Amino acid sequence: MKIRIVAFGIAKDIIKGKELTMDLDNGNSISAVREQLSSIYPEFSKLSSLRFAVNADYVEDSYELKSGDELVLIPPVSGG
Amino acid sequence: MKIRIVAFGIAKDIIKGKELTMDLDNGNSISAVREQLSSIYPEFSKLSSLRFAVNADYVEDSYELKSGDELVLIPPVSGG
Amino acid sequence: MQDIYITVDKLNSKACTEAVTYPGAGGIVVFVGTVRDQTKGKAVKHLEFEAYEPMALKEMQKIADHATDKWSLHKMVIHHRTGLVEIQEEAVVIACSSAHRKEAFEACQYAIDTLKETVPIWKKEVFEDGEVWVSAHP
Amino acid sequence: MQDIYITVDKLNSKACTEAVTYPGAGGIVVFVGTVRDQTKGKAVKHLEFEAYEPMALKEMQKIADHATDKWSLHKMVIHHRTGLVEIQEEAVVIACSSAHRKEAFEACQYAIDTLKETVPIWKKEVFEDGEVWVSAHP
Repeated sequence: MKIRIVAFGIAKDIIKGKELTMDLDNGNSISAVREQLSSIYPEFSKLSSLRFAVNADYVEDSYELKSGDELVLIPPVSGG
Repeated sequence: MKIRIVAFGIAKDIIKGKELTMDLDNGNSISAVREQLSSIYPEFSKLSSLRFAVNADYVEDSYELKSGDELVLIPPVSGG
Repeated sequence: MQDIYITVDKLNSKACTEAVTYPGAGGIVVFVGTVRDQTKGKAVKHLEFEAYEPMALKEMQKIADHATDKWSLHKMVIHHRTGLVEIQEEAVVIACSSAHRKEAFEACQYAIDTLKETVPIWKKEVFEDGEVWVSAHP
Repeated sequence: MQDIYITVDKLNSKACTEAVTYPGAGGIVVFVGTVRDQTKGKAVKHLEFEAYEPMALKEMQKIADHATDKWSLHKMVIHHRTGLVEIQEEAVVIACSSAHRKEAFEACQYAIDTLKETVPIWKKEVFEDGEVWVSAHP
């Protein structure tokens, strides 16, 4: 499955862009995406945290992506 | 000794005025004044508390009044 | 603007907030006490505040000094109104600023709690059918 | 005025305070987060805030709803600014009102603490010689 990934904050700097489309090689779970991303962009492992959101809600690592889901990378937030 | 007493809040209602001058019969301590006041105005015993200030500072019951001290009655405060 | 202030005029919480703002502020906390329209279900027409002003200012200053010292504040401002205050109007404003927000929250709460215990200001609730000095009796 | 709001324009803490004022209010607590001029001793030129806006609004609304419910608030308003924010300008304003002040203090502190943990907004500190996404690295 192909998935569209949107980045904010430092995640944009890491993927050098606002968006990327990724072929999921090892399954459709968030943990699979996390692994794949970290192997392509080792910078992600250096962050304090990396969370994921689908359709504007946080999702757990066990979440299984469905076709059409918009996956958003949430590096450590720092509002306020 | 004669002492001038200034009242605020409900203490004004109790002594029916802003000020009174009292002859101290039983000594010059605040506790003596407290006793004398309560015997003249029993309403004071019904208050949640009654504190005293001399020259704009709280004083303890053991404080000995000096001639010229301005004694202020501080019924329960309720600012804010 | 004076930091510690008692006035019969309307208070200005915005001016108090601005007065504590500074370039190193990490957090500004402002408490505004407004006049409630009822007490224990009984409608209040308005409040009347009376202050023993020289002592009230002194006690307010003590609170601000202690809070500034204890919580390493940049600044604390305490303004209290006296006289007739209408429903919903500001009766007290306490603003403080600090490099860290937790300190500002604690200091502001300490200030209003202590003000209500030590500052010689009295509040009379005026009802349709009478009036009562607040907290006077147990 | 909207209760939950993200804007590139200047915030208005006074309007937020007024928005939560009501005749039954016993206490109004306002938190204002302003931009600090330095971080760990290093001079900051200004900040840049970026938000994942639909989700940020949703998370801010969750905070306001939870706080309103848990501390029986009358109302909570949360405004956050994005884009370039200058030193000393307001980056976030949280205002809430309640019949009892203790609840308003707790709710306001919960709201800013939680906002900093869950709301997808990112802050970049811009220095003379570079820029850093705040909290990105351990």
